Amino acid sequence: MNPPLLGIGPAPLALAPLVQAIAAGARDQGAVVSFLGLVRDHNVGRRVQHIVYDAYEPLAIKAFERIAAEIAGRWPAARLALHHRTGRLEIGEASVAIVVATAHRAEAYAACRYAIERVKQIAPVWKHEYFEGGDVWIEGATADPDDQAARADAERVACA
Amino acid sequence: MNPPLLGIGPAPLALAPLVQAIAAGARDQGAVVSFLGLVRDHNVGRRVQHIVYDAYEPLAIKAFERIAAEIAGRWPAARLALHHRTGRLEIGEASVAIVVATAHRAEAYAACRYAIERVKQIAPVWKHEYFEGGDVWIEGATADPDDQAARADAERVACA
Amino acid sequence: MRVTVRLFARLRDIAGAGELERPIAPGATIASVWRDLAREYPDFAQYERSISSAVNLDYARMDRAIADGDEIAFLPPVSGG
Amino acid sequence: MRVTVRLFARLRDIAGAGELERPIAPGATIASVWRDLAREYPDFAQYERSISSAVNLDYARMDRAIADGDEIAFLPPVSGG
Repeated sequence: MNPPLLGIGPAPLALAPLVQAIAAGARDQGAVVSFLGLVRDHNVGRRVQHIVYDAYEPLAIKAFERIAAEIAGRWPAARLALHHRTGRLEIGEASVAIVVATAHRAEAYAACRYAIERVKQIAPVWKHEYFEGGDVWIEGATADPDDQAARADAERVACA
Repeated sequence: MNPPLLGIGPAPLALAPLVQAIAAGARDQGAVVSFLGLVRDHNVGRRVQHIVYDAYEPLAIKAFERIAAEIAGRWPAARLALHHRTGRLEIGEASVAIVVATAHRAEAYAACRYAIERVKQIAPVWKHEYFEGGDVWIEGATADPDDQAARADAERVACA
Repeated sequence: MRVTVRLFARLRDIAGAGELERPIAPGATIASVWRDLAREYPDFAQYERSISSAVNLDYARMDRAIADGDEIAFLPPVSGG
Repeated sequence: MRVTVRLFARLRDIAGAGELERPIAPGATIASVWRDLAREYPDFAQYERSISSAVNLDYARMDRAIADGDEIAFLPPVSGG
């Protein structure tokens, strides 16, 4: 059985089931581009020990649905799988996995990049970084799905 | 045991072992971008039935080594795995798998895209397309690794 | 009338709870709930300009009117990915 | 003096073989081997301007001198990926 295309939760992430979910049986898709975000052992000069991800899970799923709808509007034939992990992650573990399939590679790269940019802008997910000497909540973007400037930024980065 | 980072041969491709090969134990890499090329059921109006890939395998490995060296020159911290399949592939099967890991995502997307562009330019691999009503050898680029204009094209597409 | 307030990340740490029940008056908005909380938890003040909010699992503006039983969420700047 | 010639894709189909042994004269280049083959297989002519060549597993220009025992490969335009 294939996993749901959009997901968030504590289970470790793996690309293979997501690739299977969107590309199995695909006959007209020639390109699959995937992104994995991994926990790094350092961040702005701090030695990171592990990360705990907090999320407002049901709103995150709705944000992922919104991202999927935006991608469907911009790249109509694209198929998307997008999963984010929550809870404690060790160095090297994957926090987010995104897989996009399209007919041609330019669109797959662009849509996959767009997806991760939008996750970072609007997904209600927070990184609690535990580093040598302390811990800190990372605070990035003020989430506003209707902020058209942010959305244009994501599209610009993805489609440059 | 991890697979070699560069490979060509008839075995079916899978992303997971390649991701494992370049990202396992990685502590400073935050982004992994992967590309899979799949056999599509149509091409310029022809209904494709299957593809047979021919390759000059030892020269292909050297071409992949060259691509890896170019990527190491342009994105010094990037790690690359690149495998191409040969022989008969059915619709939906993967012909090429590329995985790139870097510290940050922009570089991972760029280096992964660069790799596939260069594969298409200089890898001694040929697609024999069997379609409804006939078959044809697909002929794309005259392979010339020293063609700086082609290389610049690949870099422009990757880093736009 | 009461609403459920959901707090995340550092807002949860400041409040010491991820879920609160609070009474609301007629005409309450997300902003009025926030102002009440900011009186209760002075450290919330620093998020005045950077929080996002949601009502019943939809992002919503601060001037949005709320009703009995709503779930209001306050979201510090996000950092997923 | 002899060289091994490797042919791929449509060139192999035209020649009916992927590997040939051919004699070479002193001063032979990749280009002279190609010209000999093009006399033998007239359909090679259409690839005159689009082939690439390699000697002993390195891409090489057509004017490259070759030696006894070399492996010369002729590569039609590639289409991997």
